[in-house]
Amino acid sequence: MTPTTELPDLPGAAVAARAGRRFDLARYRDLSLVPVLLVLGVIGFIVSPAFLTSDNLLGVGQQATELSLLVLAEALILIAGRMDLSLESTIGVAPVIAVWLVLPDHGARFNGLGLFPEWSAIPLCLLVGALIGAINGFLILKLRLNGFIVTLGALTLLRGLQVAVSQGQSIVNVPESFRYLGGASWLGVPAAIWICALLFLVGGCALAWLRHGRALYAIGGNAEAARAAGIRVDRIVWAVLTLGGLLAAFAGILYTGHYGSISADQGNGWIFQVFAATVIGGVSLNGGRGTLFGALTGVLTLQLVVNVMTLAGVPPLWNQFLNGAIIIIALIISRYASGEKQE
Amino acid sequence: MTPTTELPDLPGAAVAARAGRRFDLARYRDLSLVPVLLVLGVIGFIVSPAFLTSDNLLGVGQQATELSLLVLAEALILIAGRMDLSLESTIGVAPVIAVWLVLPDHGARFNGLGLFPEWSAIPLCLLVGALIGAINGFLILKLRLNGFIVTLGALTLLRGLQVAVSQGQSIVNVPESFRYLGGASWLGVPAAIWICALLFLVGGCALAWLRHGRALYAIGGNAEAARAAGIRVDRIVWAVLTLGGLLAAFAGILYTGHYGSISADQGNGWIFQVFAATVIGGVSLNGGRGTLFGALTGVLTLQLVVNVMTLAGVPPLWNQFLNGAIIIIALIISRYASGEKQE
Amino acid sequence: MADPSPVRGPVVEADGISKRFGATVALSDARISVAPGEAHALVGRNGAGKSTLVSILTGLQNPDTGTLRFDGEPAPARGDTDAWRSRVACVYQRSTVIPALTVAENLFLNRHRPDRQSSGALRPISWKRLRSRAGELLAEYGVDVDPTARAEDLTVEQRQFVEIARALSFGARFIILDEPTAKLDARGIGRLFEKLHELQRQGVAFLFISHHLQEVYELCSTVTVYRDARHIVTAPVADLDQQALVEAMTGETSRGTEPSWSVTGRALPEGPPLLDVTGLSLAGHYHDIDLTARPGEVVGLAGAAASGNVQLGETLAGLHRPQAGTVSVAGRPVRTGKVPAALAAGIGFVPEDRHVQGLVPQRSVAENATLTVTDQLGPFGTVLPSRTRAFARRMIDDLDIKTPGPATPVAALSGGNQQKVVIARALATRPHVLVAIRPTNGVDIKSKESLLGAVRQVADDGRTALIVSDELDDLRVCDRVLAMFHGRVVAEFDAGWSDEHLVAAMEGMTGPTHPKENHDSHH
Amino acid sequence: NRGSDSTSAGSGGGKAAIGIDLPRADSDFWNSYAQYVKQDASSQGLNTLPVSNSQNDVTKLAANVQVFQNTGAKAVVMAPQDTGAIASTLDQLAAKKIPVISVDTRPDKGDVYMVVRADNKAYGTKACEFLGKQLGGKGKVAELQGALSSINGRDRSEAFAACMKEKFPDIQVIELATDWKGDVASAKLQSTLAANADLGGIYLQAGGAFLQPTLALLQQKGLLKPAGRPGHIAIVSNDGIPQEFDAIRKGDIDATVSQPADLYAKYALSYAQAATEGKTFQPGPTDHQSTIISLPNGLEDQLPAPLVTKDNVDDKSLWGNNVGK
Ligand SMILES: Nc1ncnc2c1ncn2[C@@H]1O[C@H](COP(=O)(O)OP(=O)(O)OP(=O)(O)O)[C@@H](O)[C@H]1O
Ligand SMILES: Nc1ncnc2c1ncn2[C@@H]1O[C@H](COP(=O)(O)OP(=O)(O)OP(=O)(O)O)[C@@H](O)[C@H]1O
Ligand SMILES: [Mg+2]
Ligand SMILES: [Mg+2]
Repeated sequence: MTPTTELPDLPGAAVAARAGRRFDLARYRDLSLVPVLLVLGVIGFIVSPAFLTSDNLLGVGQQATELSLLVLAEALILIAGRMDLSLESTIGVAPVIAVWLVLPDHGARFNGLGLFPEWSAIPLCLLVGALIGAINGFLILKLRLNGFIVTLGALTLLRGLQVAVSQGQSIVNVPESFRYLGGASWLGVPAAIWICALLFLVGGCALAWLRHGRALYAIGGNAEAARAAGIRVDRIVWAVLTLGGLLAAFAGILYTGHYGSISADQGNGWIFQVFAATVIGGVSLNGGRGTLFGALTGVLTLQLVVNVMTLAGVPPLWNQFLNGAIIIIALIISRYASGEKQE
Repeated sequence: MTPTTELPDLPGAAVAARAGRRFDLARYRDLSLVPVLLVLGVIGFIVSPAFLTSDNLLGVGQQATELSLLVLAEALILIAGRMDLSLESTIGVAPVIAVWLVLPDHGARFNGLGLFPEWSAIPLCLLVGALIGAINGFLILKLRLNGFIVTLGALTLLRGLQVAVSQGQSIVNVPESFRYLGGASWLGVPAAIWICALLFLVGGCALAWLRHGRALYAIGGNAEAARAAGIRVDRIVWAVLTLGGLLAAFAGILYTGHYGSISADQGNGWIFQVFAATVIGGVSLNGGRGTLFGALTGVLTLQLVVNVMTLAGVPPLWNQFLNGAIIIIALIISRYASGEKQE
Repeated sequence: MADPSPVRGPVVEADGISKRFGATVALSDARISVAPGEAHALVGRNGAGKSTLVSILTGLQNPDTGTLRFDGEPAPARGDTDAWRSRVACVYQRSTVIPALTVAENLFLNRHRPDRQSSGALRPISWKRLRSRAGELLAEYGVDVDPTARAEDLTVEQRQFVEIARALSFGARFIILDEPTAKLDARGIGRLFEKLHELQRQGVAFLFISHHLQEVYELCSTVTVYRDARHIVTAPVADLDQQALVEAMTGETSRGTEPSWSVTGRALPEGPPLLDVTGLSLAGHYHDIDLTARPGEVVGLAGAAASGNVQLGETLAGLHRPQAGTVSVAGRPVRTGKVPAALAAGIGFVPEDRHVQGLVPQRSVAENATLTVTDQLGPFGTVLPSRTRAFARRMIDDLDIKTPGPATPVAALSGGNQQKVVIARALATRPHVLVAIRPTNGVDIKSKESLLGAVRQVADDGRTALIVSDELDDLRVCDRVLAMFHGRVVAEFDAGWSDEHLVAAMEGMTGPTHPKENHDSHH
Repeated sequence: NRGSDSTSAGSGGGKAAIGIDLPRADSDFWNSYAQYVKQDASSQGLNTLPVSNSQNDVTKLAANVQVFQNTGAKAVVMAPQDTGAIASTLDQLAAKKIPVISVDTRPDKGDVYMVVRADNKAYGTKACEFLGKQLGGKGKVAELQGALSSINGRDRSEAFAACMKEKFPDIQVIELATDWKGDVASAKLQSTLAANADLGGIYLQAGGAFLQPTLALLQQKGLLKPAGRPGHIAIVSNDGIPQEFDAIRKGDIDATVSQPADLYAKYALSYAQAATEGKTFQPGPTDHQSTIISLPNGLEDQLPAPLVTKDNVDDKSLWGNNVGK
C-alpha cells in the first residue's frame, strides 16, 4: 500500500476511494456496445437461421472492412483532438489517381497516363492518400485554418477531382494487386478481414503501450500541456493526419479490389457513418478519449444492423428511418453504459 | 478617451492606444468576405454582361433564401456553442408531414390524412420543425448525449421518415399558401428575399441589442460562466435549438413553394454547405463568436460562385472541384483578413 | 553539494529579453540570472510579464530579442524538447494536467521510460512499473491519490500536487515554480516547502514566483522585481523589507503597510440579519450549517480544501441544490439551486475559478462586467451599447482595472485584472449579500488590497459580504470568521484572531478559544 | 400475352425463390417500379424473398445480395446504379450459379442472365431530334444533366450532344450539371436564362427531379407560355411520370420519353422466373415489341421507350397513365 494511509485525516482518501469505484465502470466504457452486439446477434438468430452461418458473418465482416479502416483513421485523428472529413473522398480519389498514373494511355475504356509500371499502383495509391493527409495537415497546422472546414472543402474538392480525372466513369480494369487484396481468402477468411484485424491490433497496441501512441491522448486531452511535457505536438498531429490519409487510401484499395471497380462515388456519404461508428464506439469528438476496440464495435454494430434488417425483411421505405433510430439508441446505450455525460 | 489616460505613469496607456488598432481589425472580421464578394462581382461582370442585371442578381438572391435560412438557424446554434446537423432533413420532413396531415385522404396521387384544414399547413409545418428542434434539445440537454451524433442520427432518421411518409414520391399538389410564399413578388422583388432579409435583420438586431441575444454569446463562450452569472443556459439553448428547427421548417416552406413540389431529397447534402457558409462567414464552430451578417456573406459567396461559374460556362466536370477549392480559398482569405488563428 | 565544479556560471542567465503579443508588450529588455543552488524569487504585479518569462525560459516561446544561456551554454533549439527538459523543469501557472489520463501517466508523460528518455519509441511501456513508481513518487509528497485514478477526478489541490511532483521528479538542477501555492491550502504549502527545502539542500536552484511575499521571505535568498514588462531590481531578500519590495513592484511610495480599511474598533453591527442560513446540508460536502450575517458585516468562511466551505458558498449563489435547509435574505426565503433566484434575492457571487465560472474569455471587458445586469441596461429587454460602456467605464475606474478599454476581450488582460472583472460582475447588481470565493486568487498584493477594499465597501454601505477562503490575508477584512472542517463549522472567531488559532481550527484541531457561546447567541 | 413465360409453372408455393433489390426509395420513378414489382410478383404468383433496398449504395447492394445468397435465392433482380462496382458481386453470384437480371443498367463486367433496360442513348437522341425539329434547327438549348457519375445520365448527355452536333449544328447546347438535384437545376437554369434571354429549348434528363422546379421557375419569370404561342420555350423531359403527362396536356412542356417502369418490373420478374426454370433466350425480336441483343457478358432486352407528345399522351398503355390512381 502507499504510505498515504499514514494520513488518515486527509479527506482525499475518501475521495480517492469513492472515485475508485467509478473508474471501474468508466474503464469498461469501451465495452459499452458489446451488449448491443449481443442483442443484435440474438435478434439476428431469431429472425433468420441464415444469420449465424459463417458465410453470412464473414460476409458482414468483409463488408465492414473498408468502413472500419476509415473508422480506424478517424479514431486516431479524433483521439489526437482533430477531425478529418475528407477521408470519404480520399477512399475514392487515391485509387483513381493511382490507376490513372498506371494504366496505359490507350486501348482501354479509361485511358491513363501510363507513367508508372503496374506493380507501383498500390504504393502510388498509398502515397496519394498520405499526401492528401499531409496537405490537410499543412493547411490546419501551418496556416492555422479551421480543420472542420478545411477538410470539408477538401471533401468536395477531392470528389470533384475524382470526377474530373475519371470523367465520371467507373474504372473497371483495375490493377491485379488491388483485386488480389480485395478478393483473396487466407485460411478460408477474406484477406481484407485479416489485414483489418491486424491493423486494428497494431493500432490498439501502439495506442496502449507506445510512447507516441500515448502522446495522442495527451495531445487530444490538452495540447498545451502536451507541448509543455515535451511532446512535439504539431509533428505528431501531422503524422496522424498523414497516416489517416494513408489508411483511407488503403481502404480505397480494398474497396476497389472488393467491388471490382472504382466507382465515381466510392465512399460518397460515408463520413457520417464513420463519425457515427466512432462516437457510439466511445471515442470523444473533443479528443483524448476512446479506444480502437470501441471504435471497432461501433462499426460492427452499424453493419450488423443493416444485415439483420435485411434478413428480417424490413420494408425498404423504413430502412433509413430505422438506421437513424439505431444510431440514436446506440448512443443512448453507450452513454448510460459508460455513465458519462457527453458534452 | 479611456480612463487609462488618467494614469500617465503606466505604460498601459501607450499599449492601449496601439492595441486599439488591433482590435479594430478584429471588429471588422465579419466583413472579411466583403472583398471576396467584390472580387466575385468583378469576375462575374467580366465573364458575362448578364451578371449585373437585376434579373440575375434577384435570381441569385432567391436561390440563396432557403440555404440562408438554414445558415441563419445554424449560426444562432453555433454561436450558442452547439451544432445541429439535422436541419438539412427538417427542411424536407416538416413540409411533408404538414402536407400529409392536410391533404385529403383520397383523390390525389399522394394521399394525406386530411386531419386539418388546408390553411393550417404553414402553422403545422412550423410546429413540426419546432418539435424536431425541441426533441433534439431534449436528447442533448436532458439526456446529455453528444449533440453532433444525436443530430447526425436525427438527420438520417428524419430523412427516412420523410421517405416513409411520402412513400418516396415527390409531392406535387402543395398547398396554395406554400406556393404563394415561395413564388410571390413584392415590389418587384421575390417575397422570399424580403422575408429572409427581414429575418436576418431581426436576428442580427436581437443578437446585438437584446438581452437574450447577448446571452447566446456568453453561453457559447463559456457556458459555466454564463450559468454562474444567472443566465438560464439550458432553457436558452433549448429555445435556440427549437428556433433552429422552426427556421429550417420555414426554409422548407419557401423551398417547396419555390420549386413547386416537395422532392424526397429536398435539402439532401445541404448541411455541408450550411457549415461552410457559416464558418467562412466568421462564425466559430466552438461557439461565442460571429455575426449573422458574416454568415450571410458566407451564403452569398457560395451562391455567387455557382452563378459566376455557370455564367462563365466552366466545364461541368470541374464544377465540384472548383467549389471545394473556393471554400478553402475563402477560408484562407477570411483567416488572414481577420488575422486570427482558427483552432 | 552534488555539484563538483566550483566555477560554474549561473544555471540560467537571460539578458535583454523582449516579447510582445500583437500590440501588448509583455517583456521589454528584461533580464534575470539564477546562481546554482540559489532560491530566487520573481515578483511583480499582475501582467508584469513573469509568466511570459517562464514560458521563454522553458522553451515554450521564443523571445523576440535577447539571449538565454543555461550553465553558460546557449539555450537549446526550440524544438529540442529533451534538451530543454534536462536543463529546466517547471510548474506552470496554468494547469498542465491532462484530465482524461491517469495520475501515473500524467506524472510520467512522455517519459514513460525513465532510463532512456527519447529512444525506444518502439519499446512498450510497462504500466505496472509506471504505476508503482508513481505510487512512490506521490508518497514522497504525502499525497493520497490512487495512481490509477483519472486526473479529472482529483481535487484541485491533488492535481496541483501531481503537477508539482512531476516537475520536481525530473531531476533537473533548476526548477521554476510559477505561483505553485495559489491552489494549495496551508498544510499543502507546508508540505511543498518541506520538499523544496530538501531539494535546496541538494543544491537545486529555484525560480519562485508568488504573490505571497511572506513565502518569498521564507524560501528565497534573492529577489528580482519586474514592473510593466521591465526589470526593476535584483537584490538579496535581506536587503529589501516588505515595504521596499511593494514599492519596487508598484512604483509608488507606499502609504505604509496599513490597508485603507480596518476592522478593528468597529461597532458590532446591529439589526436583523441580512443573510440567514439554517440547517443547510449538501451530501458529501457539508452538513447542517447555520449562518447569519448582519448589515455592515463581513463574515469569513475559512476552511482548507474539502472542508466544504467552497460548496457552501456556491450553494448560496444557487449553483447547488442542498438536500436540506433554508436560505433567506433580508427575511425573505430564497429558492435554492437556481442562480437567477439567488441573483434576484440580492446575492452576488465571485466564483472560485475565474477561468471556469468567471469569464467568457473572448468577450469584452464591458460585456463580462455587465453579464449579471443585462436587464438593467435598456428598456424592453434591450442592451444598449452606450449604457454598457458607461457602466463598464465606471467599474474600470472604481476597481482600477488595467485595460486598454471596455471593448478589449477579457482574455487579453492579465490574471489580476481578469479577477477584477469577475468582482466587477458580482458587484454590478449591487448585491445585498456578496459571496466571494477566494476573491484575491492569483492577484498581486496591490490589487489584493483594492479588491478586499471593494468587498469591505459593500459592507460599509450597509450590506453584507461573505468571504470564503483559506487565505489569512483575505480573512483579515472580516468582522467574524467561521472555521469549517469536514463539512461543519467548528469554530468562530471575532476580529483580532491569531493566525495559529485559525489555522489550527481549519485543520480540525479546535483550540481552547472556541467561542461556542457566541455562535449560540445568534439563535 | 402477359406472363406467358411463367404460365408453365404452378402456383407460387413450389417456385424457386427470387431475391429483389430496389436501388433507391427516394425517387418517383423507382417507387413506381417498386409498386409494379409488388403487383407483378403477386399476379405472376412468384416466390420472392423480402424485397431489399440498397439506397443507391453499391456496398449495401453487395450486402443485400449476400443475404439473398444465404437465404437461398435462385435468381436475383437488381438495378445496380454503379455499373462498375457490381462486378465482383456478379462474379460471386456466377460462382454460385445464381442468374442475375439487371434492370435499367448494364453492368460493365460480370455475367448477367438478362439486362432489362431501355436504351438511354436512344433517349438522348429522341430528345435531340424532337427539340431540333421544334426549334427549326437553330437557337439555344439548355440541357439539365444528371450526376456526372451516373452512367445513364452520361449516355443521355453523350447521345444528345452527338446528335445535336451531327443533325443540328446551328443549335448551341448549354450543358448544366445538376447532380440530379432540382434546386441546383433551377439555380443554373435561372443563371442561364439571365444570360441567354433567347433560350429556345430545354432538355430535362430527369422529369422526376427537374420538372416542377423548371416549371416553377418559368412561371415566376413569366416565360411559361403554352405550346404554340410565341415565346414558348420547347421542353422535352425524360421518365414518363404522370406529372409530365399532365404538363404535356396543359401545354407546359412538349414531350417526354417514357421510361417504362411497368415493363421493367414485368419483364425483370418474368426473366427471373424463367432463369430459375432453366430457360434460355436467343438474340432477336421478342413477343413484346422489343429486341434482345447480345452483350459480351450476357443478353439485353431493349424495351421500347416511346416519345410521348400531345398526340399520344392519353394512350392507356403508357405506364404513367396507370400508376397511382
Ligand atoms: N498569449 C498571449 N497573447 C497575448 N497577450 C499575452 C499572452 N500571454 C501574455 N500576454 C500579455 O502579456 C502580459 C504579461 O503577461 P504574464 O502572463 O506574463 O503576466 P504575469 O506577470 O505572469 O501576471 P500574473 O501575476 O497575473 O500571472 C499581459 O499583459 C498579458 O495580457
Ligand atoms: N435526386 C432525385 N430526385 C428525384 N428523382 C431522381 C433523383 N435522382 C434520380 N431520380 C430519378 O430516378 C431516376 C433514376 O435515377 P438514377 O440516379 O438511377 O439515374 P439514372 O440511373 O441515370 O437514370 P434512370 O434510372 O432514369 O435511367 C432518374 O431518371 C430520375 O428521374
Ligand atoms: Mg503569471
Ligand atoms: Mg437509373
